[in-house]
Amino acid sequence: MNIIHITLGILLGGAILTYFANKISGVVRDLMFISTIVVAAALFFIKMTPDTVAVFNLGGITLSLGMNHLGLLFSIIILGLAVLAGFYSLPYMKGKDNLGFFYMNYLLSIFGMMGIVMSKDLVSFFIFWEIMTWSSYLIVVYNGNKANKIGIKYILFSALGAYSMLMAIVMVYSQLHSFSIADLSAGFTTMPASYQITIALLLITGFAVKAAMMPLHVWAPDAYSNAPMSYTAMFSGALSKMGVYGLVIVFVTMVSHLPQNFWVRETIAWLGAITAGMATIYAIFQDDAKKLLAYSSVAQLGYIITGVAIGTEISMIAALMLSIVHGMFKANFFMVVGAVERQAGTTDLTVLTGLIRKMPWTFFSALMSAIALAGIPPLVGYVGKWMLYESLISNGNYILVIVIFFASTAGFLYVFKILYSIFLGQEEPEFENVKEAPALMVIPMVIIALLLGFFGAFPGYLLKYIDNALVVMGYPVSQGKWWEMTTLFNAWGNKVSTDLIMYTTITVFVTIAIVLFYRWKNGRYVSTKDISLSGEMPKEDENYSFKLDFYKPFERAISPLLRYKISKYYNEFADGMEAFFDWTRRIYNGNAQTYAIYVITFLVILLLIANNIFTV
Amino acid sequence: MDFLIKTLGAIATIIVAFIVGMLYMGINRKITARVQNRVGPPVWQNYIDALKLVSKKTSVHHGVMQHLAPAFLMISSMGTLLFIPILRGQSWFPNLSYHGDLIFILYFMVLGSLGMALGAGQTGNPNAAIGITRGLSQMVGFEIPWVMALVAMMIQYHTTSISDLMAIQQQHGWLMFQNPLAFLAAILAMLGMFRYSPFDIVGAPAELASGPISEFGGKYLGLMMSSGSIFAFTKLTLYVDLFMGGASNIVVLLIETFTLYLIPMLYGLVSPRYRTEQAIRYFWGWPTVLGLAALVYSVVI
Amino acid sequence: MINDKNSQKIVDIIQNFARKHSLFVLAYGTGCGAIEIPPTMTSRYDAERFGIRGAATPRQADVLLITGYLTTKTVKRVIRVYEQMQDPKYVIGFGSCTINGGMYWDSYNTIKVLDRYLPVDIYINGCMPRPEAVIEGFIKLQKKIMEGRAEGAKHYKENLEWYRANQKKVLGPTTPHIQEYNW
Amino acid sequence: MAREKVTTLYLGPQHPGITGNMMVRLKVKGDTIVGARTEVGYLHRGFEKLQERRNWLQAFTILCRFCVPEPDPVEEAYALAVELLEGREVPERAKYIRVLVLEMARIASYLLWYGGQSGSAGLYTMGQWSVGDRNYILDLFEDLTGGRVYHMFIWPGGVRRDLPKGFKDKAMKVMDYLEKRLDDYDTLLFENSIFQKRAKGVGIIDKNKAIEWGVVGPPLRGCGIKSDIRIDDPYEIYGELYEKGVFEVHPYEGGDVWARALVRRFEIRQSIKIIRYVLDNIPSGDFYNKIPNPHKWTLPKGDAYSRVEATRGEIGFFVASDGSNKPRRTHMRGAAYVHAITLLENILIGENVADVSFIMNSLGTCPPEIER
Amino acid sequence: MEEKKAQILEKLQKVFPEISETKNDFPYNRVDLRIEKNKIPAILFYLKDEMGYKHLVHITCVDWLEEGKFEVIFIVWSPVDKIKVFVKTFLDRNNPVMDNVDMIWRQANTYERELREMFGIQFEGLVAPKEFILEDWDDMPPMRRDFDTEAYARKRFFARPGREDARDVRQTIAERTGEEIPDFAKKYSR
Repeated sequence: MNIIHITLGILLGGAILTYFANKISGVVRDLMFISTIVVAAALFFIKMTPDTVAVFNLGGITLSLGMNHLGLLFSIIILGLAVLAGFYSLPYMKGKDNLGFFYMNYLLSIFGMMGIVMSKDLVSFFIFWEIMTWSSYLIVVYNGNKANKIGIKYILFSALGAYSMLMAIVMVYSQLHSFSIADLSAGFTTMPASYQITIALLLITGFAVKAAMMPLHVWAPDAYSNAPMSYTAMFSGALSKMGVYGLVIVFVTMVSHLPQNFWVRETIAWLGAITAGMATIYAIFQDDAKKLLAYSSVAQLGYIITGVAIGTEISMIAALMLSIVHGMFKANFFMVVGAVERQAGTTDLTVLTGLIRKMPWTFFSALMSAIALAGIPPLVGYVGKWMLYESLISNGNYILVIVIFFASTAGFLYVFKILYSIFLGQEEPEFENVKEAPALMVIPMVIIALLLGFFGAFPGYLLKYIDNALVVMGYPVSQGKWWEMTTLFNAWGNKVSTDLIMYTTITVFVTIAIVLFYRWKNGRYVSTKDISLSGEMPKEDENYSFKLDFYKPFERAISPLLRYKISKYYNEFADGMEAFFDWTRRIYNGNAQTYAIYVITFLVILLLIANNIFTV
Repeated sequence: MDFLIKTLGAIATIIVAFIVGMLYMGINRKITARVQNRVGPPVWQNYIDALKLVSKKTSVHHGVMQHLAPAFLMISSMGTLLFIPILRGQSWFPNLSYHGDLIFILYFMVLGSLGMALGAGQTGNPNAAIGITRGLSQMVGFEIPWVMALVAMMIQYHTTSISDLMAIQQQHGWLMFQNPLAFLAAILAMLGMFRYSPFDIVGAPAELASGPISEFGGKYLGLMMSSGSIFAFTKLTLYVDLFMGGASNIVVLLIETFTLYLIPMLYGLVSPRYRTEQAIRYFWGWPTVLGLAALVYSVVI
Repeated sequence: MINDKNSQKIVDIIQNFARKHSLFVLAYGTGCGAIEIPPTMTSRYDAERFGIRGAATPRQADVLLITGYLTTKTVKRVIRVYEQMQDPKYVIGFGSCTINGGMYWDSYNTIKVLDRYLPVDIYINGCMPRPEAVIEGFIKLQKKIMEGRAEGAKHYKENLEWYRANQKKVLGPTTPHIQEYNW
Repeated sequence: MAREKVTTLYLGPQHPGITGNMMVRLKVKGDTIVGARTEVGYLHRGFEKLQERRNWLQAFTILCRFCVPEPDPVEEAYALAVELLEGREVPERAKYIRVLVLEMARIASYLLWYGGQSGSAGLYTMGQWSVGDRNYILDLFEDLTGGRVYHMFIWPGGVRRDLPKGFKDKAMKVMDYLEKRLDDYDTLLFENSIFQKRAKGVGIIDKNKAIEWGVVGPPLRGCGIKSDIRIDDPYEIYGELYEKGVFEVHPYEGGDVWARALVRRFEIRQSIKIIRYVLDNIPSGDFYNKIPNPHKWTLPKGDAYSRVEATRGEIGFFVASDGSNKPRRTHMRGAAYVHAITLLENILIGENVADVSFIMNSLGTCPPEIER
Repeated sequence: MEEKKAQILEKLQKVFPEISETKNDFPYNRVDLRIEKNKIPAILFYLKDEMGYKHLVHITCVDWLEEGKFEVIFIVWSPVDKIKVFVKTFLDRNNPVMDNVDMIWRQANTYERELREMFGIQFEGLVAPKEFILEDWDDMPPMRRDFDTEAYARKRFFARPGREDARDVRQTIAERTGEEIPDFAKKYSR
C-alpha cells in the first residue's frame, strides 16, 4: 500500500461515492467531490516521491504502475488544474441535472489521467487511456441530444486512436513478449525495421488524436466547446496533454532510434506547424468564444507537437514548458468563458459586449491569460515560445520558424477578438444586471493569472521540474546550459533575463500609471454611449459595437489560402464516414449498456493477448 | 551605486529618445510642408503640442483600460528602448541591453499595441474597433518579412543578441551590405511599422476619423504622442544597430537614424493609402520574397 | 509648490503659451464657410505655420470653428460635439451668419445669433471671410488665450442653465437627452 | 427595441472624410457595407422660400450659396431660366464672358476635387498642391468679379462687369502655369500604382442602368456614355465651340472611380483650351442687356427650366412666375440630389468602409445643393 | 425640331386622349402637356419605355394658393430626341394625394420625399423614412405659400439687435453712430 494505491484508490472510490452521494443530497455530493480531489492532490504532492512502484493484478494481467519525473510533471498539471477547476465547477455546475454522473466522470477522467502518467506497462496504459476517453466522452455528451453527434465524432476518432494504439501494443507484444514500457524502450532496436516504423507511426497516430494534430483534429473544436466549461478547462488543459505525454515517450524512446528518424520528425513537426497555422486562422474567424478557444487549443497543441517532434534538448524543454503554460492559461480562459456564460447567459461573441466593468476580476484573469497565450513578455507564455524559436532556429528549421511565427502573430488577432468582444465595446442595457462571478469561480482564475505573472519572472521554478523529467528521458542536465532560475540561454549563448524584463515592465507601467493618476480629478468617467459618433446621438436600436466578421480585411487578404479550406473536405469526409459507419452508430449510440459491451470487448481482447492467443 | 547609475542612464536614454523622436517628427512636418509648397510649422511644434495636450484641464475616459492604455504603450516603447543598445562600446547609457535578444524584442514591441488596442476597444467607438482590426491584421502582414530578415541575420552570424550583431559588424562590415536582401526586406517591413502612408490604414482620418485614438484626448493623447516619438526613435535605433553596425557616438547615431527615418517619411509623402487587404498582400508579396531570398542567402553563405 | 500663487502664474504662462501655439481645429464644416478652410490650411495661406491643424474628433480638438450658419438640425450636433470637447476649448464664429443671421435673417431653419447657444470667443465677419481674415481671427484668439481671456468654456459652465434654456427654445421639446455635462 | 446585429457607423456630419455637412448611416458587417442611407438636412436654409420673398434680382444674390465649391453654374442656370422665361436676349460678348467664368469655375472645382479625391485616399500632398494652385484661379475671379468665392457675376441679361484691363495676359499666364502643374499632378496621382489599385473596380455604376438611375455628368461619362449638357442641350456658345472643335467630350469605360477620375483629368485640360479660345476670340460690344428697376421688374406668368453642366453633372433650375416682381417658385436640381442619395446608397452596398469617402468624392457629392 | 415636338405630342395624344392641354410653341426644345393626376404613372411609363425619355430631369411643385391648387411638374428628357417634356398635373390643395412613381425611376423617391415634407403632398405607397430634410418639424409644411417664414423665425430664434426690423444695416449703423449715409449709398437703399 503506497501512495500510488492511495491516490488512485481515493480517486476511484471518490468517483463512485460521489455518484451515490448524489442520491443523498447535493451538498454531500459537492463535498465528496471536492474533498476527493483535494485529499488526493494533497496526499499526492506531500507523499509522492519519484520511483515509487505499485503492482496490481487484474485477471491474469499484471498492471505495474510507477512514478518518475516525467509523470510527476504531468501530474502537476493534472492535479493542479483538477483542484482549481474542481472548486470552480461547484458554483458553475450548480442547478444542473444529473450532477452525480457528471462528477463521477470528472473524477474518473482524473483517475484515468493519473493512471496514464503512472503506467509502466502498455496494458495499464491502454486501460487508463480508455477510462479517460470514455469518461470524457460521457461528459462531452452530458449537455444533451445536440451533443450526441459531436460525441460520436469524438468517440470515433478516439476509437481510431485506440485501435491503432492497440495494434501497436499487439505488435510490440508479438515481438518482445512483454508489455513493459521499459522493455519496449530497451528492446526497440532489436525489432525488425519494418516493425519499428510501423509501431512508432501507429502510436503517434494514437496519441496525435488526443493531441489534436491537424489531420486528426476534427473532433476537438466541437468536443471542447460542448463539454461544460469547468470540465473543458481540464479537457483542453490536461487531458489533451496526455497525447503530448504519449508523443514525448514515443519520440524519445522509439523515433530517435529509427533509421527514418529525420523524416518522421520533420513530418510531424511540419504537421504540428500546419496545425498551429491553420487552427489559428480558423480560430480567428470563429464567432463563439468556446469554439474560438477550442481552435486556439488545437493551435497551441500544434506548437507543442512541433517542439516534441524536433526533439532536441531545448525544444523538448520548450514543448514541456508550453504544455504546462498552455494548461494554465487555456484552463483559465475556459474558466473565464464559463464564468461569462454563467453570468451573462451566452458565449456568442456577436452578442456579448462591454462586461469589463461588471466582471473586472474575470477580465483581469482573461487579460493575463491572453498576454500569456500571445506569448508576449513578461508573462510566462513567452518563455516557452522563445525556447521553441531558439530550438527551431539553431536546429536549422528556418521555414518552420516562419510558419510558427505567422501562427503566433496571427494569434494576437483572436486573442484581441475574444477580449474585445466579451469585455470591451459598448455597454448595453441587456447586460446591465450582470454581476461578477461567485468567489469560488473567481479565485481559481485569479490564482492562475497571478501564477502566470510569477512564473514569467521566475520560470526556473517550472523549468526545474522539466529538467528532472528530461533527465529521466535520457537528456543531460540542462540547468546552467539552457536556463537558470531567471535567465534563459540559447544555443549560441545569448541570454534573456526574465526577472529584469518583469521588473522593467512593472517599473515603467507603474511610473506611467502614477503620471496618469496624478490630478485624477481632471479625468472623468463617461459612459460608452458618450462617444464621438460623428456628432450624432446614439440610438437604442442601433449597435455600435463592432462584432460581425471581425477580421474581414484579414480574411480577404488570406482568401487564396482559405480557398483550400481543409475543414470543408474534412466535413465531407466526416459526413461520408458517418454515413459509411452508420452501423457503428448503433454501437456508439450513447447507451450505457453498449459501452459496457465495448469495454468488455476490449478487455477480452487484452486478455486474449495476454494469454498469447495472438502470438505470431 | 551601479544600480543608481543604470537607473539614471535609463532615464537619460528615455529623455534623449523623447527629445530626438519629437524633433524627428517636427522635421517630418517641416519637410512635408516644404514638399507641399508650404512654410510649415516650426520644428519644435510637436513639443508645444505635447505640452498643450498634457496641460489640458479635463480628459474623459471610458474605463480603466482606456485610462491605462498610454501606460501599456509606454511599456513597449520605453521598455524596448531600454533593452536595445543605444551606442556601441560606450559606457554611457548603460542600460539593460545585454538581457534581451531579437526574438524577445520582436514580441515585446507588440505589448503596447495590444494594450492600446484594449484601451481603444473600451471606448466603444466603432471606428476604434475597426481601426484596431486593421492594425492587427496589418501587423500580421509586416511581421512576416521582418522576422524573415531577422532569422536570416541570426543564422548568418549564429547569434540572436543585438550587441553581438553589432560587434560582428565591427569586424565584417555593415549588415546592410553583408546581407542586403535581409536589409531590403526589413526596410519594407519598416514602412508598415511606422504606419506612415501608404500604410496609415489604422487611423485613416478620411475613413475612420483617426481610428483607435478617436476617443483619446488631453493627457492620454499627449502621452500617446510622446510614446509614439520614443518608439519611433527606438525602432530607428534598432535598425541602426542591426544593419548599420550601431553608432559609436550620438552624432553618428542621429545621422544614421535620420537617414533611415527619411525612407518611410519620403515614401509616405507621395503615396496614397492602401486598403487593408492590399497592404497585407503587399507585405506578403515582394518583401516576403526578399525575406525568403535572404534566408536562402544566409544559409548558403 | 504648485499651489503657490507666483509659481501658478508661471505655470499659467507656460500653459497658455502651449495652448496658444497649438490649436487643433475640429473638422466640422457646419456651413458654406467650410470652402475657405482648405485654402486656409493649404499651401498659399498655410495656417499650420501658427500651429493650427485639423483634429478628427472632438476629444482631440481645442477649437470649434463654426463655419457659417447653423441650421436647427446642426445645432443639436454642434452642441453635442462642443460638450464632448476637452477643456480648455474655444469657439470661433465664422462668417456673418453666425453673428446676426446674415442673409438668412428670415429663414425658418437657421439660428441667427450663435452666442446665445454657445460661448463664442472670436467672431470673424464677412461672407465669406477670406483666408487672411480667418488667420487674423485665429491670431486674435491666440492673443486672447495668452492674456487668459479666452474663457468661453468657463462662461458656458457657469451659465449653463441660460444656455440650456436658449438651446431648448430652438430645439423644442423634442430635444434629445444630451450627455451629462457636469464637470 | 431589439438591437441590430450589424454595426452602425456614422460617416458624418462631423467627420474628416465626409464631403460637407451630411451623413451616411452605414450598416457594416466586418468592414463590408451591407446597408447605407444618406441623411441630409444639416444645411437646409429654405433658400427657395427666401427667394419667394425677394424680387427677381434680390433672389439672385442668394444663389451662389447653393453649391459653394462652384457657385457660377448655379448663377448661370438661374440667369438662363429667367432669360428663357422673359425671352431676354444676351449680348454676344456677355456669352463669351459667361463661358469664361464657367470654365474658370470648372477648373477651380476640379482642382478642389483633386484635393478631395486624393485626400480621401490619404495622399495629402496632392491636395496641398492643387488647392494651393486653385488660389490662382480665385485670384483671377477676384480680378474679374471682386469676389473670391462668391461672385454674383452672371446676371440675368448678361454679366455684371466687363473684363478688366490686362485680364487676358494674367489669365493666359495662369493657364500656362496650370498646364505645367497638371503634368505634375498626373505624375503624382494618376501614375501612382497605389492610387490605381485603390481606384480601379471600386464604386462601379452599371452602364446599362446609368441613365435611368439619373447619373449625370462625369460619372455618366465615366460609364462610357457620351453625354454632356454642353453638347446635348447647348447653352451660351458651347454648341458653336463644340462644332468648331474647341473642346471635346470623351467618355471612359469602366464606371468605376478610376474612369471618373480620368474623365475629370481630361476635362480640366479641355477647360483650359476653352478659356484660351474665349480669351483670344472674344467679340467686342455690350456685355449687359440692362434690366429695368428691379423692384418693378416683372416677368410674364409661366415657368421655365434651364440646365447647365457643372463639374458634378447637370444642374437645373426651375422658376415659375405669377406675373409679379417676385418668383412664385424656384427649385433647383443639383447633380448630387441623385448621386448622393439613391445612387450612393445603392453603389455602396458591398463596398469597403475604406472606400466610402473615396466614392463620394468621385461622385462629386455636394450636400448644400441637395437640401438648399 | 418643331416637327419632332409636334410628333411627340401627336403620338402621346393618340395613346392618352385624356391630355387636356398642350403647348409646344417654345423657341427651344421643350414640350408641355397637362394630364389628370391618376394618369401620371401611365404616361411616365409610356414616355420612358416606349419613347426613350429615360432621364428624369426634375419633379417639382408650384403652390397656386389663390386657385387652391398644387401644380406638380415632371420633366423628362430623351438623350436621343434631345427634347424636354413637361408633364403637368393639378392637385387639390386641401387633399394633395397622388400616385407614387418611384418604381419608374428610383430617384423619384427622393423628389417625392422632398415634396411630401415641403408641401405635404402624399404619395400613395411611398416607402421612405418620414423625415428627409427637416427634423422635429411641428409647423405646416414650410414651402407652402401661406407659411410665413419671417414670422416663424422671429418667434423661434433670437435676433441680433439692429436686425429685427430687417431694415438697411447702413441706416442702423448711421443712427447708432450719428454718421451720415453717403449719397451714393442712399441711392441704392430702399
